[in-house]
Amino acid sequence: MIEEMDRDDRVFLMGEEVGHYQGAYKVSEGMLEKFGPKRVIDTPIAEAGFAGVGIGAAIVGLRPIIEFMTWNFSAVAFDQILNNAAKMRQMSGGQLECPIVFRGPNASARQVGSQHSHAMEHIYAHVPGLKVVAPAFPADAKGLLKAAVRDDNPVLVMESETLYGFKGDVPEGEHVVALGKAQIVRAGKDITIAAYARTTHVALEAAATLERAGVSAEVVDLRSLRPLDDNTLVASVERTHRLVVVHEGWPYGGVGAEIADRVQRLAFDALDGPILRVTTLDVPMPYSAKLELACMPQPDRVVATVLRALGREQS
Amino acid sequence: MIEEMDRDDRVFLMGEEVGHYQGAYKVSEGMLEKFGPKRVIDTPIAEAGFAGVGIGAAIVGLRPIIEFMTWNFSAVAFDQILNNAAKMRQMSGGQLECPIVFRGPNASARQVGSQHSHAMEHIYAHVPGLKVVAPAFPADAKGLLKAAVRDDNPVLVMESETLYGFKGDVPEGEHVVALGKAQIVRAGKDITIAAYARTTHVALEAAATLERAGVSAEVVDLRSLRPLDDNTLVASVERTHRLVVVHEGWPYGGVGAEIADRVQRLAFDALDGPILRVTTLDVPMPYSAKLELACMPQPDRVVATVLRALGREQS
Amino acid sequence: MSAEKRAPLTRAPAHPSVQAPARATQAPSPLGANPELEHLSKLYRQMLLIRRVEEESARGYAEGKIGGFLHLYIGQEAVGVGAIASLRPDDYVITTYRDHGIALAKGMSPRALLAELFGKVTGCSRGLGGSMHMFDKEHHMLGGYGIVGGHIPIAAGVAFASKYRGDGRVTLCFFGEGAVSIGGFHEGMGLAALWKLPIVFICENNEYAMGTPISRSMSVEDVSLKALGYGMDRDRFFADDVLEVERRIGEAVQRAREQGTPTLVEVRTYRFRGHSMSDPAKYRTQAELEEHKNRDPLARARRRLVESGLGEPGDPRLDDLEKSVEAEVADAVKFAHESPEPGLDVLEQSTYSGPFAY
Amino acid sequence: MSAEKRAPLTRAPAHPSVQAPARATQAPSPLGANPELEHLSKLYRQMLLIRRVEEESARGYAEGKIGGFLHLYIGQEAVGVGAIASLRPDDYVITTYRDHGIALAKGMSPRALLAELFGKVTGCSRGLGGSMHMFDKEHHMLGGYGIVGGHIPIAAGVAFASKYRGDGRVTLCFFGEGAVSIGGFHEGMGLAALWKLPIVFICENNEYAMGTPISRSMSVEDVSLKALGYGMDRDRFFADDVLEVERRIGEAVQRAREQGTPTLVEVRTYRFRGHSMSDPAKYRTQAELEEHKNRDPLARARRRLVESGLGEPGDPRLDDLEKSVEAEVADAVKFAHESPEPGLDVLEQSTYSGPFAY
Ligand SMILES: Cc1ncc(C[n+]2csc(CCOP(=O)(O)OP(=O)(O)O)c2C)c(N)n1
Ligand SMILES: Cc1ncc(C[n+]2csc(CCOP(=O)(O)OP(=O)(O)O)c2C)c(N)n1
Ligand SMILES: [Mg+2]
Ligand SMILES: [Mg+2]
Repeated sequence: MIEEMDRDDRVFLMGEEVGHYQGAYKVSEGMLEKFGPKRVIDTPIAEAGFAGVGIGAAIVGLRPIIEFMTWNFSAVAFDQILNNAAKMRQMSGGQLECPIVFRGPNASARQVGSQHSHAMEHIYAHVPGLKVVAPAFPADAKGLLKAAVRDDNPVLVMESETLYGFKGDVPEGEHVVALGKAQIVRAGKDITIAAYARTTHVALEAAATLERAGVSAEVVDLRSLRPLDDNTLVASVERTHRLVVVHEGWPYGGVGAEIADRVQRLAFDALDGPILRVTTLDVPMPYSAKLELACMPQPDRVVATVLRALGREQS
Repeated sequence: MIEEMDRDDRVFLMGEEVGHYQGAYKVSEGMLEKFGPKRVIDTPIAEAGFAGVGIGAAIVGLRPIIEFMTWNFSAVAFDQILNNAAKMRQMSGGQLECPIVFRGPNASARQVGSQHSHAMEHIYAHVPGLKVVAPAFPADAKGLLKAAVRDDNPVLVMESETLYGFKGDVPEGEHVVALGKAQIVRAGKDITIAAYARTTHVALEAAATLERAGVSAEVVDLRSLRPLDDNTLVASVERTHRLVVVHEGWPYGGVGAEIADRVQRLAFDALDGPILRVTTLDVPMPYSAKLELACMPQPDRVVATVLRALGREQS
Repeated sequence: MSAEKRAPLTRAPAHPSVQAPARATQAPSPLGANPELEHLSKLYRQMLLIRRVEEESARGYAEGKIGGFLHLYIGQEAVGVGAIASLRPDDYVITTYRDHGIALAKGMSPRALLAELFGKVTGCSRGLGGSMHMFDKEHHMLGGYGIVGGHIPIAAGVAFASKYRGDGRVTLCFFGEGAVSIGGFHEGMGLAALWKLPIVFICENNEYAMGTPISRSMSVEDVSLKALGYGMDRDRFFADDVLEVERRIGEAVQRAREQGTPTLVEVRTYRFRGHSMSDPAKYRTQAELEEHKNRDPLARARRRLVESGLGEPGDPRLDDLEKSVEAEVADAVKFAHESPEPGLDVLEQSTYSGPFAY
Repeated sequence: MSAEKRAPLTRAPAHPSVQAPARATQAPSPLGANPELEHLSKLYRQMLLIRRVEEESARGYAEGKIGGFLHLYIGQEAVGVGAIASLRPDDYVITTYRDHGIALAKGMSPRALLAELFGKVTGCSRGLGGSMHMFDKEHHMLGGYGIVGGHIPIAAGVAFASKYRGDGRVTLCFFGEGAVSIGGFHEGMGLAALWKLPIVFICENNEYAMGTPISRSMSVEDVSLKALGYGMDRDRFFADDVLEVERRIGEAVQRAREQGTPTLVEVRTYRFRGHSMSDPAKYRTQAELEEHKNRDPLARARRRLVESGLGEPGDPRLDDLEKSVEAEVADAVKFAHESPEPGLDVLEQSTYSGPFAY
């Protein structure tokens, strides 16, 4: 963010507690000091209002980064994103662009209960006019954010609160990751596991366990959900002939169902068995630590599902 | 509605223009006169506000019917539905019920443009805690609404503005259609077409055309989207071995993707070819009549897709 | 600021004929040396143009050439024309679905407007937007919006950008009195007041939101009272006289431009037609309607011109002006009629800038 | 009204021991005949109970027994206790995530509360809700809510139901000053004012919304000014004295009950801890905090009791009261500690009434 704001003075950051408080999760630490209150703007609690302000600023040529303290709170700004950000270009017949980034932590965040644990990508990826990305690694978080800021469309960046503490190599300077490209983060030949954000790490952990059980799993980290890189997915499934999709969020509809739909359609003959999914259980997220863990996709559930997909049911 | 309000004085109707104006689409004609302003309540333009009022009334024992003038406008009330209606029972550990009906016309309504043509069922069916129904026939509209009013959960009734003019037999009096049961509205043996709401009629029209081309298509009218009657669907696909899903709304995720996911999973071996879908094109709805028609699922697109699913590509 | 200057990636150049020759008739004033009269006649011409375009829209709708919703501005012309008259050309305007009059007042050509209504590719939004979405980037008309209240925070954002850049522009944000109840109004007002943004919020109080009179939608009768809760300046008056509208809004615009503070202005007006073409407006009496028609700001402006000598027998000036409006409207209708429909190719292009994302 | 009376279909009967024996100690008054003193001591006891429960919550959090967010009510006790003291037992209360104190004041047992925080099935919401969602149907405590402003329209709906049924109940709706900027506040206030609902909106202005002081979130300093735009009654005062809170809120409650009209009351208070347990509260000075601690309403109430003679050497009444609170808290902690966790079976049951819908 800092680099992009250095590069382009049309870029500014706006959201609750992004300035004086240094970000609710310290993501914007030091930015107020560096850029001043003109470009790092604390807002009142009015998500629909400041999302709309961002859209308004974007259509006259600025490039706002709007932070939702968490994506849960975007629900009160849903109309702004659905009806204005996504449709500005279309309603104006291509006259106006809406180059805006919405970002913030998404999905579960440890025992914060049902109103604060939403995986909102399933809602937003549905909407044409938007792009949605969900990085799993620090380098991608940087590279995708840079690409998002430079994109002329509204881009939603779904970060994982539970990954803010995750450390990894981050290339210095000009590291831009094109939107819409998945990456194979582990090669394998028996089955493909598709995942993104936090669940990429769950999938990798499961793949390591599976290896010990003699199963070679390929892990595809989608990174971008809309556009969705079905080429990489299909190519992988054509090699492995099986697919398990792992994501946070409820099973009905959403990104996982879309992947199942596409892959069975684009690689029907390559599939040796049904596509299976590991998702958050289909209930509002419970507070209890024990129940929350049981609801969320965990490596052991992925392992069991992979074995089931391979017809090697565990007893 | 009138019968249910006669039967149970906890039931009331609230929304924009439901009273003095007799409903924006005349759905509530005469109701103000019959029940008075206490039970037929005109609201200001404040969807989040009156959706919340309905939820508040429901948790202390009333049974509100909240009308959105169209489902498009529920986007500003999204948070109320997602975070409060759907989670009230869970947040309170089962202490509070939220017996509320949200209803209104949904999806395309002829040239009303991109902000007014949303198929919102794809968003709401994703959410556990909600039920979602979408009748195609007047009798079901009545029967499902009655069941919705009597249900102790939040039920979302997606009506089709373009079907308000559709005439059909409506049983008198106590006609309740259980939520969660699909119906086969046309038997066939070569392929299953799953549809709901307006697209049921599109599917029937396509099936009639297909019959002339020697294809026997079975049409399943889902009626209820959450719960989704996958038993009926799977049983049909086990007979026909092919499936085409037809719905309004965008393709990414949503109800159609969910159906593809379930059927490939539950009936993998029965499928002789990939499940195909006919949806609204993946763009905001255009105003132009010509383009709108091209975007929406039409019988000819269904016919072509069925032929493709059967490997009988048209030239 | 390059996004402002750069043409959108995939947008074809505007249809060359969209700027009609008729626009030229507006330039040479028929009124000679009296600047006040000249000014009034200019505003009268704009109001008349709106009135006539709206009548043609109604006709197009009746003939099935226009579909969807159609919310006419007839009766309210003095609000948009008077308010926009107080602006500089590079100031911004944004409004609701009742946007035809405001778009015309801000400079949109009747050709682009009617072509849009007719669903043609030469329309301002290439036939994709229709009645509710009149956008004209060149004239800084930032559109009509269909979700009540949704554009109010956007308007605050436009004003925010002006403050951010220090470009000295003012934003006018129009909405109906029905919008005052919704959250978007509150949040937009709140942020504009907190951040001291150069914006004027213009509530066009036409007494009804569809069939709902203000007494059934608000607990106070005076909309401008809402400003108190935000510590915002306010004003409230009738829109009978377009010059008065210009003057009063002008004060708020000046405050926005010079002190950078927002104002809420309630302008009381009336729509002579139903909410949209499908509304028979049974909720009001004929007498009420007649009373308001007697106060028609268009007729009032015309009377004033006539009284000032323009209508003297043998003086062709008013007649010429009205004929030029007729000609401009006729040209626009013909243009809209003859223009081609958009092709399927516009759909994906207009959804994303750059490659499509699915 | 059957949904009110009927037990939820799939809810197991409350754990038999959730109503602790310790509750009984509250009944026999230790103060004999002086009704005013007795009343104050009752309120003091409630405030002390809240303070102590909150301290135990903080400890449970530090020990890792409580997860997620934890927003303490320490410093604000006089608001909830005073306000709820002015209610009848069947009146309704609804609030935000900062809900522990309010739930206790409304009658929730410390056992049910602490067990909820500890994620146990004996908690008020069976361990599903956690700190932010304290619901107690029996005591008409309609919950704590996590989305700022989201519960305000719900509160209006509860009051709507009272009006609909004519049950004579009043609803108290608590929220922070940070909530005043969001649409839900505006829509809830607007509907309550328009429909004249029996409700009191209590803004607990504790000067900060997380790290944001009111000067950076609102364009006016006096929150109660917001009432003007709705034509609503208003009040504004400091919560130093719990009896004063009771009296002032009592006036609004009476107005709601008798005239059926809403009031916006701004109660000025302060939280001694950070926003939640993860907030070091660097945005305020130690001096500011100390100044407010010197005004601690709990200490003030105690002083008053002592001055009234309760603390005399040899008079065991105050001591007994405080000991009974300690005992009640210790019992609740033990209960929470020893209670079982919920099983997976509660998940589906608590999502839908009746069969699961997927
Ligand atoms: C959020 C939302 N709710 C409902 C509608 C439907 N609707 C369109 S216009 C309108 C009335 C608006 O009245 P007002 O604001 O007074 O403007 P006017 O039409 O009188 O110009 C309504 C209810 C909408 N477009 N958006
Ligand atoms: C819509 C929404 N946006 C943001 C948040 C995150 N958040 C939780 S509490 C809070 C501050 C609220 O402050 P205030 O209303 O003053 O209440 P207090 O915490 O001081 O009691 C914020 C920003 C939220 N819960 N909901
Ligand atoms: Mg109006
Ligand atoms: Mg506060």
